[in-house]
Amino acid sequence: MSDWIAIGALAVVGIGIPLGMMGVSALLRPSVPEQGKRTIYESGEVPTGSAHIRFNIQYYMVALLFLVFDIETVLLFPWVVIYRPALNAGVPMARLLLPMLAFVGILTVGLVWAWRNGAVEWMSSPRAMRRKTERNQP
Amino acid sequence: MVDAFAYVPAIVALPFVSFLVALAFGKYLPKGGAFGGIAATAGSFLLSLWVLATVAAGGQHVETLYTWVSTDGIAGGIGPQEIELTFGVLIDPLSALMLVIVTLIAMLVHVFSLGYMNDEGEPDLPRYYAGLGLFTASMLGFVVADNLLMAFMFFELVGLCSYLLIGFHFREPGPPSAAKKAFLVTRFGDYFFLVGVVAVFATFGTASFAGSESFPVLAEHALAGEFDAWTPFGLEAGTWFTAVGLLVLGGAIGKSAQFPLHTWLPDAMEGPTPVSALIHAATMVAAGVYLVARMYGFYVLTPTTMAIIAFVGGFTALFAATMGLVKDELKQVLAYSTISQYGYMMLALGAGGYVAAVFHLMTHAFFKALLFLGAGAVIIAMHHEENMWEMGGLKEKLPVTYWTFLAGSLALAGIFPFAGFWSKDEILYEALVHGLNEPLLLGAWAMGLLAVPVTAFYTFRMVFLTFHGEPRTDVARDPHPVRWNVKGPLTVLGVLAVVAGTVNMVPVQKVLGIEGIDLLHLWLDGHYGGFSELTSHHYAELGPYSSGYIAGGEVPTVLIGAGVSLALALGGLGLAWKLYNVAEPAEHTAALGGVKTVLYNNYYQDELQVRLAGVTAGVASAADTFDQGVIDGVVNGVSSVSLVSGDRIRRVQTGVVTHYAALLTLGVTGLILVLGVLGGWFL
Amino acid sequence: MSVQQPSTVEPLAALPAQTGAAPLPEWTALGPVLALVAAGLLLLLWDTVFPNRRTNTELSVIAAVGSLAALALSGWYLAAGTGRPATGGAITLFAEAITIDGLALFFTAIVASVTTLVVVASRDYLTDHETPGEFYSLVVLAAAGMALLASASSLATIFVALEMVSLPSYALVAYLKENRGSVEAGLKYFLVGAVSSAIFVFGISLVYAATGSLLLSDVAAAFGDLGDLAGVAGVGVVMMIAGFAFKTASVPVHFWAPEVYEGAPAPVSAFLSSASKAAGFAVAFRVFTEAFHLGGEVTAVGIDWALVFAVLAVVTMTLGNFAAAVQTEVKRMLAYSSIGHAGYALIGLAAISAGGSHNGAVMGASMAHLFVYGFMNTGAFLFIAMVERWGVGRTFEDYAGLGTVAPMASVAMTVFMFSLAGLPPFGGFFSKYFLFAGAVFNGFWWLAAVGALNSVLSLYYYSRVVKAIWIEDPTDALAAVDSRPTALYGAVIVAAVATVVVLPGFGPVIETAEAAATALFG
Amino acid sequence: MVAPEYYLLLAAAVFCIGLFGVLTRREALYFLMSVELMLNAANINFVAFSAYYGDLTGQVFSLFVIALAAAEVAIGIGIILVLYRNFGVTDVTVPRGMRW
Repeated sequence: MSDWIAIGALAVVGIGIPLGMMGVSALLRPSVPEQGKRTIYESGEVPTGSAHIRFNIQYYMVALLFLVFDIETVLLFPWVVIYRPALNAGVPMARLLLPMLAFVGILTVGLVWAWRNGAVEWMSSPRAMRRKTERNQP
Repeated sequence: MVDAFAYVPAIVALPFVSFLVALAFGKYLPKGGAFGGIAATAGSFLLSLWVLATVAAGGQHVETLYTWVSTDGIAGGIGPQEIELTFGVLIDPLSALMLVIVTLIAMLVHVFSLGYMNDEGEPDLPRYYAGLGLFTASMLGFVVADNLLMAFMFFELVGLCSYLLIGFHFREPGPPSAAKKAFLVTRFGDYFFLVGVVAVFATFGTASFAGSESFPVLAEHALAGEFDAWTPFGLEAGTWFTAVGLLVLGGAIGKSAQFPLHTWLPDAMEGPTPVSALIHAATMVAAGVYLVARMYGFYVLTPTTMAIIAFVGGFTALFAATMGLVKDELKQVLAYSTISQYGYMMLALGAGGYVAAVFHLMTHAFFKALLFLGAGAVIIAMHHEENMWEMGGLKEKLPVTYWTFLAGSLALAGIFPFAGFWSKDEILYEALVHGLNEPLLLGAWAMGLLAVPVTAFYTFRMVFLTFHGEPRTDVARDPHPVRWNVKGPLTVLGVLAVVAGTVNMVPVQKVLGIEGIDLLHLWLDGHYGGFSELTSHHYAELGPYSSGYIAGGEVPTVLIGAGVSLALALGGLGLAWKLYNVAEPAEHTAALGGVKTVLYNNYYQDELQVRLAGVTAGVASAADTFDQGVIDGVVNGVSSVSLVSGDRIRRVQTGVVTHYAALLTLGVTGLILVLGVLGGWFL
Repeated sequence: MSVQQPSTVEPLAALPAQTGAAPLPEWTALGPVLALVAAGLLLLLWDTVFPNRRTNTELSVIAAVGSLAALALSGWYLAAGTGRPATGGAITLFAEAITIDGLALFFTAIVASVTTLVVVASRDYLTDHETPGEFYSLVVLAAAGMALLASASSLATIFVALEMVSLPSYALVAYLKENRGSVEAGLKYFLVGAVSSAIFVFGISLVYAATGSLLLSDVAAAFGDLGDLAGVAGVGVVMMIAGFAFKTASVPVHFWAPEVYEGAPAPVSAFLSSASKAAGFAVAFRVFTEAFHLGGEVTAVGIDWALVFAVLAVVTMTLGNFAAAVQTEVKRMLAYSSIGHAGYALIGLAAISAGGSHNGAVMGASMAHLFVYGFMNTGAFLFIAMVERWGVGRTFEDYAGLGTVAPMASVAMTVFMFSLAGLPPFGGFFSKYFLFAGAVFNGFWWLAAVGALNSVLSLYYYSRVVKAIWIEDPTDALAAVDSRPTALYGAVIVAAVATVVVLPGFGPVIETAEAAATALFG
Repeated sequence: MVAPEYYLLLAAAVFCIGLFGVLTRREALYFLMSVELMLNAANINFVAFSAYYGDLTGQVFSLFVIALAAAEVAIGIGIILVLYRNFGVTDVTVPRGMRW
């Protein structure tokens, strides 16, 4: 159980310190509520509009493509771990590389398809286009 | 020499081809494909006659045509041993006789339909003739089936066809619901049948009707301890066979419209009248009785089943007959009489009178087809009016119809020497001699006997109201004439209704001692040809009954039995004569209750009549109430309970996905908790 | 992640070419899966090369060729006896993560045939659609996942394959992006699917915690003696049942099914309710027989799982049939009927008794039922696809008189309905008959009885469709029936023919299925 | 060495928190996050018992689960996107056009 005492102590300290600091400062500080303190900090600018805005869908597409590579890395990881020991054990190089290459190849097909179908073309959103044309008109 | 048995599949195939032709090209053919149907059924009829002759010359035939599933060589295959599911044909005296009956009636119905459907300008004739063709083909397939599974499949097809034909006039409100009811009620029975088929396979590993490896023979051996049949829960073989027999009987009761599954049949009158004739005389309703006769070797092994068959049959015979008393419509009366007559056949089968049942099946096929076609002719003449109170006096206008209808009615009522007398008398005789040692059977006999005068009464009430007296409406005064295609079939059947009884004049033989005039007995006993395990004396040996006689011997018993039933039938006829064979039958009856100042004797008679009428009407209407209220109530109740609970169940599906997540969680949690407690996981 | 073990493999007698000169290498046993994967990638490549093609005929042909190749391969292997005990037993690949045996090949054949029908029919359903390329590749890749699911014999491969099926399915259901029904269905499918796959993988983790292995054979060995961890393993098994129930649309995870089948594009509904369901059953059959001792003498973690499945089967079929009886829309009725049929198929897991002599027969009958169901249900949904394409309407009333304007397809639909109801002349009767008979022989009378009663009820709502099509009078809406989509028609007719041809051809089907199932219990 | 029961408890706790989120959140994204919690509860088990049994399969499988979870989220967000386009909300209880 001694392990648990250490973990418990760590937890107590970890929770205690921030609580303590907040408590102490609450006791010491003067309380002057003011509207300006409640506004969102926007580098000194007066904030306009809502924080909830719609992002262009392109961000989402890029994030999704990122995910492809993300998954690729995660799934290659076990392969990397086993690569060296297997090589030392005398497994032929081709046999080791082939599964990985097949895997990356499949991913590449998907990526190329997405690319070709316009997933990474940074098209302006209709809204941005409208704003642009509005601005250009006198 | 050309072998008739090689053409047995063609008997089934010909009507099927006419079905296909009518379906595909009926629109382009004259008369909507009627001639194709007539030609096909005539061809089948001729082939059947040839088969009959071949059997008479000492032939019999069983052949497997096609094996569609064989579990040969699979480990853990279905059943106690290897099973083959096959199609095949079995021709023995019974099926050969039935083939002739079915094809004859089907042919006549096709001809009659020319008059009933074509001449009346009905629409959708190709559909009608296609249905008739398929119906006939299914029934013929059922008749020649050499195993229970094949029989079941054609049995189902027969049910399907009846659905299509009863609902022929689907644009009116009545027929579709009648068709649905017929289909559902018979299917209810069929599900028992299906389970029974499975059970037969499970028990014997085969479902063939004939041969040393057939299931009736195996059952016989199993009861003798020579064959080890599989039974569930370690039941006794006899008990289990009773259960299996009752399951299969479920199908027969549904199709043959026996109590309590008879309710579909009166409604089925919504179909075109020739279809009613076909259904009642030769095909669908006959299928149930034929099924029991076909596997009779199995039923005779289990006394309980026999007793139940007999009792259900006797009860149905009486019950349906009383309901026939109060019907106003021509076809309704005939419908109840059909139920009643099939009750007689069941009674005969249950009483060990195998030959008597087949005999009555045959004579009934002739005279009931005759009556229905006669009713059809009347309906044509009356411009599709079916209420008997609107008729009257048709005797002079429709002589052919009248005389043939009268012959059929006499046969139905069991009046000497018409066909129905001989067969009904033999049934009652068998029930009596076997029933003297079996109280239950005696009860069934008593009900059958009581039904005799009732039958005669309602039959002749029908005849008198329709044909005698003065015409009660303008239509009845000037009926529509009927043509050769109506008269022809009526004449053929009329002759048969008169003479068909002569094939089996057992009472004459017994009383006068003339040997060899009980042709049907000899026929079904394999005297000419057939399988030894499918003969009537083999059944009699297996059967549970012994014969007893009254008044000191066989001959007096025969005479007394025949005399009593004839007297009762004549009594019923006479009562009908008294009440309805007058110019204005309705007024006459009404006057009886109101007149106070009449002579003592008359008063006494009338009082009795009114009271009798009141009592029987009460019984009849009570039976009718039971019929409509309880049986239909149960059927409707079950379906509405299903629908209501279905509605409750679907309300769970709220469309809100988080509810689904919650229910899913609840379900899995519930499973974990229940199984955890059961499996002791949390200890 | 499977680096192939340096093979110390037995002689490859089990592969088809044994009769020929040189046996095929062992990896070719995965041929059907590989054919589907290759077709999927080829579809993507085709779409890459011609991204703006307006016609989808080529795509449809590629997909159909791929799935037909998979069907042919699996059929060939089945005929040659690959993976049967008689020819050297099941072939295992990738350190036993994949097993090719009769079961795998049988279900691969089901999936491949359904996929073929669906991709052919989609040619007309998706005509004038903007981006059909992704539709076809998703269908074919999902089919590859299903085939893999049928062959997976490690919990890891099972989960991966399950997700390979699920993820494309979510996208396929929501494929009609402008259609609110399709989107709603996609959302519901996704949310319920995500939750149940999380439950499923948690179940796997608990089984792993109790046994220390993900391979089914090792799990089976460890289940013999679990000690204190029996409870953990038991909860894990129940959670895995939830995962299977999701794939097969059985109680208690059936809630998604009505909405999804109703809202999804009809070919997708056909695909999910036939192929996806079959694949779910394939893996459930394998996992419970190979890992959890279903039908064995040892009862894993103190529970007779067959009884659990029996209860689920009864509830599933009753619920599905009762709810189907009160529907007003044909597609939703079929959706509920699909739940009902999941209940029938569950009998294959339920009517199993320890050491029962007919275990193989029951499970084989269930497999055969799924086979027949693959054709009749796909056909029925494709008929609905055709009606949707005509724009006739969705309710029973809208179907009135269709028989007058589209007789061929209506005959086919009649065949499907009667076969689904289990009427004798059609394939559905035989499979149901064998299923109930097997249950009876294994001592599960009551299960067969409930099944039979449900079949009676089902006849009611199936015949409503037939009645509407043939008997009721046509309405004006039928004016919309203006075209004869060839491919869709063809697929419907082929499915109908298959449903009928199963009648004489039922022998080989049931024999193959029973042999495959018996091998599992062997 | 921490006893394995505690891992089971921790995993169960995380799983239940995720499940709670699934049952109470109506916002689609929260729903997704809750599902992620449930998946990761499984990962805790895999990793912990992988170490306990000295068997690498569990750890590798947890990587697979993570990857699949990522793929699931990708699909999920796509569906939520079309949900927003069609219904104008991301509340999962709003679409209920089909029921009963």
